[in-house]
Amino acid sequence: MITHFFNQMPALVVVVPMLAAPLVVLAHRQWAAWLIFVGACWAIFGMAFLLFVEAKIAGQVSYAVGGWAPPFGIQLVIDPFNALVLLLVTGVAALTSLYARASIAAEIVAERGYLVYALLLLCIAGLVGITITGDAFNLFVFLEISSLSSYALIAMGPKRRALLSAFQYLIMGTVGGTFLLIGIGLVFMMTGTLNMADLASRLPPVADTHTVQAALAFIVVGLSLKAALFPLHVWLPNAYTYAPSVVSAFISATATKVAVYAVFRFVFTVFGVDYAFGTLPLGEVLLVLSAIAMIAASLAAIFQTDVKRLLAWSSIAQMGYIVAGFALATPDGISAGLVHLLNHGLIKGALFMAVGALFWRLRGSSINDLAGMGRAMPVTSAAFVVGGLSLIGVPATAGFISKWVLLSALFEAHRYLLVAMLLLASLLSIIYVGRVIEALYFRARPDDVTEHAHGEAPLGMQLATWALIAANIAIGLHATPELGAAQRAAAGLMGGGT
Amino acid sequence: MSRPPVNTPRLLSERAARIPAAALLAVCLMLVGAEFAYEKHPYFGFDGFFGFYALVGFATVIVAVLLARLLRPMIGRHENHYGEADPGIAELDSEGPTDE
Amino acid sequence: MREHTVLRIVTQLVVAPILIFALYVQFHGEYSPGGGFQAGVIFASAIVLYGLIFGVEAARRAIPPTALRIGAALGLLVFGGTGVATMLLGGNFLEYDVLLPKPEKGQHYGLIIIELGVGITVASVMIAIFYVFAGRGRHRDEDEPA
Amino acid sequence: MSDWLGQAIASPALALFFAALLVAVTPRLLHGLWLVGVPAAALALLFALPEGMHGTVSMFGHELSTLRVDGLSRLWGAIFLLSAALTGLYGLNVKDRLQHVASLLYAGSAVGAVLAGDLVTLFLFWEGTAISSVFLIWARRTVRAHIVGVRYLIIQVISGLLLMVGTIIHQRATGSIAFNTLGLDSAGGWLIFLSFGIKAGFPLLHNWIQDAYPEATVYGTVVLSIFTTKLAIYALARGFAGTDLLIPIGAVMTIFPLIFALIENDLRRVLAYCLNNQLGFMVVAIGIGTPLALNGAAAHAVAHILYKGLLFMTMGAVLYRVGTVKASQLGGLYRSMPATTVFCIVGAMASSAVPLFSAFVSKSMIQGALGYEHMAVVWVVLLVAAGLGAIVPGIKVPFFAFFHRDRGYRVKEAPFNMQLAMGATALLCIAVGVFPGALYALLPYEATYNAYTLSHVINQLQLLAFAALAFVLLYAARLFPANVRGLNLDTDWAYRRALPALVERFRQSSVSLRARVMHVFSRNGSRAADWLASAFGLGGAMARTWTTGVMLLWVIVLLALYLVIYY
Repeated sequence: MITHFFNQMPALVVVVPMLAAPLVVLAHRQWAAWLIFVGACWAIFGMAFLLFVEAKIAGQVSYAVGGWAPPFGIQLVIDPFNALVLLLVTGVAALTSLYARASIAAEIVAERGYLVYALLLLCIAGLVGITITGDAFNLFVFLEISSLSSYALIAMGPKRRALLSAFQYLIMGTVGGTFLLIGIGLVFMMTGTLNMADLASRLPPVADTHTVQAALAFIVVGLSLKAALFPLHVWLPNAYTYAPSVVSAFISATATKVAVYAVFRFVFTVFGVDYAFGTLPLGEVLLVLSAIAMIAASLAAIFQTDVKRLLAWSSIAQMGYIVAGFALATPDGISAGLVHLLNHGLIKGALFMAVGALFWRLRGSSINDLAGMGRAMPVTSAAFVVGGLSLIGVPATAGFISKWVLLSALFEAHRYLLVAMLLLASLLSIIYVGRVIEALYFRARPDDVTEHAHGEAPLGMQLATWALIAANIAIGLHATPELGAAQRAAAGLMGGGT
Repeated sequence: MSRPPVNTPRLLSERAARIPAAALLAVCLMLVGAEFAYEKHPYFGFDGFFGFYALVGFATVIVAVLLARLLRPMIGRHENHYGEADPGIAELDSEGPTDE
Repeated sequence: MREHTVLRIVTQLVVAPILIFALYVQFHGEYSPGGGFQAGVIFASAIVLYGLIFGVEAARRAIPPTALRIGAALGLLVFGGTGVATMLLGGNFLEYDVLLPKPEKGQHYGLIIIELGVGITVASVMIAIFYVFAGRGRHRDEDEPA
Repeated sequence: MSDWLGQAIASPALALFFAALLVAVTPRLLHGLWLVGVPAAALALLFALPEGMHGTVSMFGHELSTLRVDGLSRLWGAIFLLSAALTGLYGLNVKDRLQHVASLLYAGSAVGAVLAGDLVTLFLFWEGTAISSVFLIWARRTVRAHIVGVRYLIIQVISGLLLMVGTIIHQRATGSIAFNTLGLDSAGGWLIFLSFGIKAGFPLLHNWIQDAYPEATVYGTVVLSIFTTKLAIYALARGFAGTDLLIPIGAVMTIFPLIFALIENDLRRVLAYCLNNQLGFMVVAIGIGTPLALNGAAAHAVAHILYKGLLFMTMGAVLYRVGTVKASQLGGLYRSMPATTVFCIVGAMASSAVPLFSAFVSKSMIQGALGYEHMAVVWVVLLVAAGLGAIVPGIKVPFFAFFHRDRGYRVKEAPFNMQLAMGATALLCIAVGVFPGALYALLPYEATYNAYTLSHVINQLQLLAFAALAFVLLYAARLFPANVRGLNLDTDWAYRRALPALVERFRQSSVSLRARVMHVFSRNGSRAADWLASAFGLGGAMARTWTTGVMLLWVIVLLALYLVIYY
């Protein structure tokens, strides 16, 4: 029975949140919905951890849905690469579940609370599905599940602008999804298969055709849109700004990361490094775009007056770091990209959670609203400071590890211009993080605010925020396991094949 | 902290300042006199000339101060030149006496 | 639409056959063109038609939004539950062979059950969307799935 | 028994970090214990540590040695810890917890950096000093302090980034991250040199010192004056001892800040310029690189930390009581703050290298080293700098603050803990001058030097007395630069004025260029052109919300780009 359970885990990781969603809808009451949510999230986190270990030992875990053998049926695959992403998604989901109760109670009309939980569960199921599926079309389906639920989640934001932002995201997301579908359709037309491993072996003979080249273009553009890669980032600031806090925190930590994962899953596993980066100049294009993203988005972040928006712009810049790492297509580069993918998920999740806690207290997230909150909410503000330092890349935080390995990889590839860009971007990050810290600690509280400006956020929110911060510091102090895992993943990807 | 509008002369009073000034002069004379009374250990030769150290000390200050006087009009600016003074502090500018 | 007698009479005549047709499509799905998704849409179209002619209020009385919420959830549960059942019986997710002693029978029933789940969910969501759009600005039911 | 002494956990730096944590969470009553007691205990710990490389930890693929104890690092660690205790005492009356936490973290990082056995550890703590120290500036809580703080932080972090990049290059070139003599024969070495140079206040890279230090809090400036620059001196001594380039650099540093100091009005800024000039002496000594010179650099660093700290303490006390340290506003304070006056004079005499005070024994070592190496030009330059140093800060600071013209301030004497700290520091300044043997015993190389020869003492007195005489004559003739309110341009003009102006010019020209391009488009009057114009039009470039149409346009552009490149 136990072995059977272990064998079924790849499917369960998707199925549990998927089934928990209707249960939440049936349960309807807020506290019951929350309990189911917490249970489901921690269950999949536990399973993800077991899968991670299993993938580390066995190299790869494969699962055939419906018992159909891989090329014909849908296959779920967990290898060292996506096991890490899976761990990130489920881990952030688990912490989000602790955070959600108070945050949702404060920001969403009580009767609709259960819907947020249901949609979050669907979104989680979709993201987990994208991460572990070994089937190209199936990936599209999961992408749509996660996207549709996130449109609805963003639309539930407390301000009226949330609706417009969600609508824009919906249009952009749909375009991205369609492009992905077109791309998948094209490769299916050329090879007659949808299984990624199978595709990888069948594509080389037809790789010289324009159809396959166009397919790669469509897939990369479609998924880049989801990953908010410059210049396809424009939906992101509004979406993150106006979404409910818990949604911002969860989506910022996971959704774009999973999309980046998907881009490079296609590029490395399906099309192959030699094809995408050797025959075609995809690497150059991505490097240029990511360099622009680092600088332009950091500059934009400096001029924001809303902290959530500021963080959103910084996310776009950080996506540049991640993509730059992957686009080097060297083992060091890929592992650096992957490390920053994980670390940035932890950093941004923590920062959005801290801002969410401040929002919970202040009902606002502009920098001016935050003035003097260092005294009123010391624990939350301290979390923001540590998270901010990690974002800058100060030693003893996860951000520093990312910066270090990225710089090392860039040096190894002799990309000195990108080194300069990255250093400049990290200087710019000091300015925008510094603005928030200055407001928190070195400005006086406005006099007219009196009653509701004191006291910390609820325990659940603090716990979740500090858990992510602790993860940041832990990685900063002892990065060897993470780096080892990333190097294994990179070696697996460069070796080719799933 | 209080600041009554007193306007005592510079350096206590000119008369009181004469005592330390005279003392300094006396010390200087004594040190010149000492030139005859000790064995020199010059590193280079030129530093063994009579009154070398005294001359350097004296000339340095004269030259440097004159140089600084030249420099000031070139680089001196209003206190809020960069516009960074805090409101309230910037307004202090007009009041308050300066020397001479 | 109260004055359009023809429309009202025709609708009364047509709604029931549409519903039956939906069920036909639903249960023949596994070996002829059709299936849960199409059946759900056809089923919903009957309710939409009813709502258009007799008013959304009448439709809401016939199928209350709470029922839709439960229906949508239940449909998904049926689908996923089948998968879980196959797991519990020792197979992989959605490996119907293990449902019944004979693999072919298992396949057969498994498909029917999950199609039923899909049908229920699709029909519920379609009707719910219709309610939301039709009821916009006029009526706000706290219970409607947005 | 003392197995733990070789472990990373036994680091004095960690002790200070722990003290910072304690200050953050315990009631104020206990702060004195952590602020003064812990640094003192850490000092004992430092001397308990056996010599050699300890504290090996593994971090992201590097084997780091966090505790290197030898003559050089022990001396620097000791003076850092001692001054941490003294500044802790000085700051006891400060109610702001944040400043205490920041200063302990800052001191801990500096000690950690000094004890670092490899470049990665050095970099980690190097960044730590940058981040923690900026809070001492921000803690003044004025708009100006915030701007200055950001500027300071950026320059500090640039230094850190250079060190990081240099370390990566160095490691790729040599395969080692050990922090020993680096030399200037590789790109990595140059970057690291530049990084150290920024923090050591090399000419043209120096201005952050004068910009930031006078803007910190009373307590903060004292703390700031101790660590960052002397850490850089240590790093230079460790990595670039005997690099000839340092001699001209240091020689320039000894003179030109003093000219600025002569006409500066803010007395804390005067001290900051003089700090820069004293760093020049140490840089020259490191450039010479002989054992005597390095001993001189180390001894001068110790003496300098003490007397400069003392001078900043007295000016801090003045600022605390009077509310300003502008020479044009001050005068006659000796009536109300007699003790502070005495301490200030002691600091001034120590800094002017009067015999029996601390700098006399250290500066003459450097001069002696130059003499033995027959570097006549630099020797004269340093002699001139020493003569000028007798005027600023030697006379200018105490004279204009405490004597000169009575401005009528009737304030209280400095708080008791400040007096205690100043008194202890003043005593140390004299003790080092009177009993140099104790300091010599700690120096990294064996010291047989004797500063108190008759000719030395007389020559030094001649230099100082005649410099003072020149001052008196100039003052009587009203030729000494008057104290007027205002600021003086320095290299910071480049990034405070020129750079922003350049960026603004660039922005304007690009805007006008864009307007011209748009004009060409819109003359066509076609719908598409209008659409383009509205999409790319003025009004906030990146940051404003884009319409869905523009977003889609970008999607199409990018797809087209990919396809064009691929075909």
